[in-house]
Amino acid sequence: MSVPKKFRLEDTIHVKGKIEVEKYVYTPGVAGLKLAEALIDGRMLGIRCGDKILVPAKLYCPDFTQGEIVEVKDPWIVEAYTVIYEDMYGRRLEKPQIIALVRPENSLGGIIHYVKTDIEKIRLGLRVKPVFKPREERRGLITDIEYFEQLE
Amino acid sequence: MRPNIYVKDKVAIVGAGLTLFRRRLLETPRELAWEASKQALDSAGLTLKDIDCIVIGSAPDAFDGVHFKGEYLADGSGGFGKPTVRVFVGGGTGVMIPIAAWWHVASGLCKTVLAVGEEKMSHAYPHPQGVFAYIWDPILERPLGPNLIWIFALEMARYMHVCKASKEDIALVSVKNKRNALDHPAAQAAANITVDDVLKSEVLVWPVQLLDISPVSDGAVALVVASEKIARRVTDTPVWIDGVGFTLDNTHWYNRDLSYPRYLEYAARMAYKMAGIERPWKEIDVAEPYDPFDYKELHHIEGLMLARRCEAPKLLREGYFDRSGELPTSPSGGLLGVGNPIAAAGVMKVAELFWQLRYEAGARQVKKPVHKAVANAWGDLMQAGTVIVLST
Amino acid sequence: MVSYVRVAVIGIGYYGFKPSVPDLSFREMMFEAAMRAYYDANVDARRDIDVFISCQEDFWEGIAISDEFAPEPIGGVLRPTMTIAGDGLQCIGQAYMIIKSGLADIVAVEAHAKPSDIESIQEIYELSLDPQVRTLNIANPLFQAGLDATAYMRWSGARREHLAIVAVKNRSRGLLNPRAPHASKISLDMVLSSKPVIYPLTRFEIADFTDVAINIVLASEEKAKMYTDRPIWIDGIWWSTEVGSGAIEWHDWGRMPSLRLASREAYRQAGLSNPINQTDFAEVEDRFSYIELLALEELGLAPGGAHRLLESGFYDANGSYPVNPSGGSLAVGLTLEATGLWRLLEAILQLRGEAGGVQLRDARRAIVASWRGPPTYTSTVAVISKE
Amino acid sequence: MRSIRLPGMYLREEDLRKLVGVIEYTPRARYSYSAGQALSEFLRGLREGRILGRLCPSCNRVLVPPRVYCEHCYTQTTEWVEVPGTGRVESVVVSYIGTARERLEKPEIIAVIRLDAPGYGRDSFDFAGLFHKLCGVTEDDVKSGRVIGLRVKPRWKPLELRTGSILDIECFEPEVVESERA
Repeated sequence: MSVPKKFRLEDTIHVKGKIEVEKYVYTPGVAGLKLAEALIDGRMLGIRCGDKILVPAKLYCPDFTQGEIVEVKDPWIVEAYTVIYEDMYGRRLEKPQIIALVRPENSLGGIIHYVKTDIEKIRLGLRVKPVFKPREERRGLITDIEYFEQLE
Repeated sequence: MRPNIYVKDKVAIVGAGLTLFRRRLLETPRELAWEASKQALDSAGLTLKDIDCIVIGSAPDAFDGVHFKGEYLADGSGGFGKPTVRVFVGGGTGVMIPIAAWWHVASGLCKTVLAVGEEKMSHAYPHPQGVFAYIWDPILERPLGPNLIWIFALEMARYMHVCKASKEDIALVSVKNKRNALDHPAAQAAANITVDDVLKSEVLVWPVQLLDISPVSDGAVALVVASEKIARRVTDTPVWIDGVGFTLDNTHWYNRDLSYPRYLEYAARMAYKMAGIERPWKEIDVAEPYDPFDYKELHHIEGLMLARRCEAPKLLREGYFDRSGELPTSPSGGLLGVGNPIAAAGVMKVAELFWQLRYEAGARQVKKPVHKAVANAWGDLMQAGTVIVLST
Repeated sequence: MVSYVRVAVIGIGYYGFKPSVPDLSFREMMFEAAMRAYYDANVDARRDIDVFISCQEDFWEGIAISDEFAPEPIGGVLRPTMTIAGDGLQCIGQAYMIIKSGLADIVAVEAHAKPSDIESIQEIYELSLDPQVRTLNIANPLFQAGLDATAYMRWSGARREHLAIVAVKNRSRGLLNPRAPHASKISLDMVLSSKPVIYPLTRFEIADFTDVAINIVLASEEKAKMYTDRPIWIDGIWWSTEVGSGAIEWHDWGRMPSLRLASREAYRQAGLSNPINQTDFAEVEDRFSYIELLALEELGLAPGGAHRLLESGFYDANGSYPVNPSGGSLAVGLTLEATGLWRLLEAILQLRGEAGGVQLRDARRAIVASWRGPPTYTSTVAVISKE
Repeated sequence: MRSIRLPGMYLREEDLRKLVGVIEYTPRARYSYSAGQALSEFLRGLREGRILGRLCPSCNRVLVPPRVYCEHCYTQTTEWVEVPGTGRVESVVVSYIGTARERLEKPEIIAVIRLDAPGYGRDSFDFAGLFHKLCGVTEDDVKSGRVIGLRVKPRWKPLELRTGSILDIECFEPEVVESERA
């Protein structure tokens, strides 16, 4: 700029703003509605795509054919895990969160969820099962599962 | 403008599919994208395996309520281990999607492209209009508490002033398009209404009234775009993309004369030049000008040079733009009649021309023989012009 | 039929590379970068450039249709200008296609980042997750990085120390790079003894944010030769999406198929059969320490295991195959959608011999690989050369 | 495509309320926008009751709102110029709804003002202009078409209430009040 740039911080103005609607209301979707009903029942669904079963249930398979919705069973295994100690703003958590991608043993995909165990005990391949909330608290979301716990 | 066109390989549209357009649909955005894509692939007799590249288009992330909306939509649009990209020019996105699909194929780097437009506006509460509060300049415009309709009303008022167009003239667009939409299976706002109904509807921002405006919608539309070699293999009636054009005008819309969409004229000139069209008003057989508001169709007819400046209202009165007229516009029913899931609506217009040029539009088929067609979309702060010319 | 038209970079410009640029608006930063790039390319923005592409995302900009602000500062008013909601390197890919299609001879690609203007970056990351996953209220939306890191470590045999070496290598290397605000002299002990943030990653292993605007001008071979005598050629570029960000459960944990697929096509276009021998260095994704090693595996640049080669100094700036001689994201930072673009910028500076303190001795051909970051699984890979 | 039933399951608001698995989410996306060199100076000018523009040395147009570049000539603007603030109404509308489409109790009149300053090119397609509220005219004036072309001037807030915002201008108002003219 041929006019010298102002450089003192007090010379530059910053204006507050946002992009926030009051709230978003997300519909569950066609497959999601079936999944929601199953969760309330204490069950989990996947889809059969060819000779494989993928979790969670979606309307379509990776090859774009419509998948057949099927129920999946315990046990689940830990496919990947992490422990969250701090958020993006550098605030330490009081209690670290153990997060894992768990999948039914005979399926692909899986779901992301909490695993309730000691931090020392979490490892890949750990066998776990879902612990559901009491039926009256279930709302058809994956949080109807409170956490996954280690199988004996 | 120096469009600099030297294109050897032809690119065709070979399939199209869409979902219903409704105020609210049960499907998630990704499911909508899948439903439209699946149909488009089926109509071309192809499967996802046959597709090389994916082009996604969607307007503000703040409608669906997902940041990185293109990434979010990727799997529903076929992005499983495939090159996937999202284009975004506000409301102009709808026509930008097939334009981007065109260069994917014309570059020789992809032979087939699945081009998907999706919008799910119903997620935003209390009203999707709330999202539009955030499209404005955060420093100079947002403090005034603007509503989206303000700018369009300002543009319409200026157009009416300069062209001496009356509210009645403009309402005729709404009447025509909502009537055309009665024959469209996806239509959300089809109706037999009169000019009087429009003039008696709720005044939102004078001169804009409720029936001057397209509704808020959920929906998705997909196209399959292919190289000439593939197109000739999969269909006997490919629809060729002859020309593409796009332009953005400046951000400062209140520094511009709003009576004429110069951004569209520039984009149209680019597309016509590429398509070898010198007299669009004679050579174009059917058009889908972008019509989120009724005056906008007239504005765009003029910007596309299908009528002289300020002449569109008169031609409209004479029935020139009816389905049985000399230059049918929005035979689909347009955004006013079919609905306006923003990016998807633009693709719907291109899909309509695809069906018209193949004589597959059924009850919507225009009376005259058709060979060349043009569609446009428009967006941002009255800035974006995207134009596509198709032919058989 | 692939078009024979070759595509070259003829001009580069940038402004920023600071954690915060409070004195300029993002538009003014875009202008500063564009002005420099057009001067470097010796082009007149209003006469010579055929198409303008901006790469941005609404929620990064804080504007619901941020495309509105693209044309003015880069000279694209009333010209073919458009926005790609993607990483800057992906936009280079679009420009590459546009030139090959014959639609344009000269294309300007712009990306900018002003994370210092964003007050709620964590919540914005959260907004990019599938709504179902958001209900879990996971405290750090970058949790995917931890999941991938543990899964990667298992199959590869890499240990925490290896991940830490990446952080030490890159953050220290950045001390020589004036564009690396997050460089620092750190030791392996410092990394290993610091508290984890997202296990197994410590704060030294997670890249920080940087403000920047970058503009890169590309041209067809014919035009490139008219405007410059030192073009940098794009020999190949491709991108790939493994799964959507709403279907991350279907991701292949611990692997990056998107980098693998993108690189194979980019190599094919560039005629590379043995990339590690046919290129001289690479600028690859390292927004988290583990991803540099995983990327090298997927790019086919790690015969015998990336972590073992790393340990032996193979990837050091003075090693056999320098990786991230710029200092990478761990030193330069994360610049939102401009991240892939500065990786390309650093590689171009190397090939031009203009990299200053971080200049390598014999740099003729390079690989640039960028991932868009969580929760996406989209990556772009480019091969560039000076001959 | 015509005869097939299209996919898509329509939900009315009341259907939605009955569904399980619906997710409600409150977004948080906050920013602190850097006004930068040009707009910071402009906002400071407003606090002092002055409307500032930037001069393009190439086309001699005055850019209001100011920017550091002229987007048509693509040159840097060189000087600050104070413009008088007076101008003509370019377009005007009456808004009965607010930002989220709620009905307003009192309608607002919104206008584009073409300021008295040189624009771009001979036909002045691009002009120095502002977008603001209009006072001192009625809804009927607007609807009759009498307001377009009207000479207007800014009505400033009292100095002590100005904050360096576009709202330091309360609105634009007719230069000559209707009653005075008569």
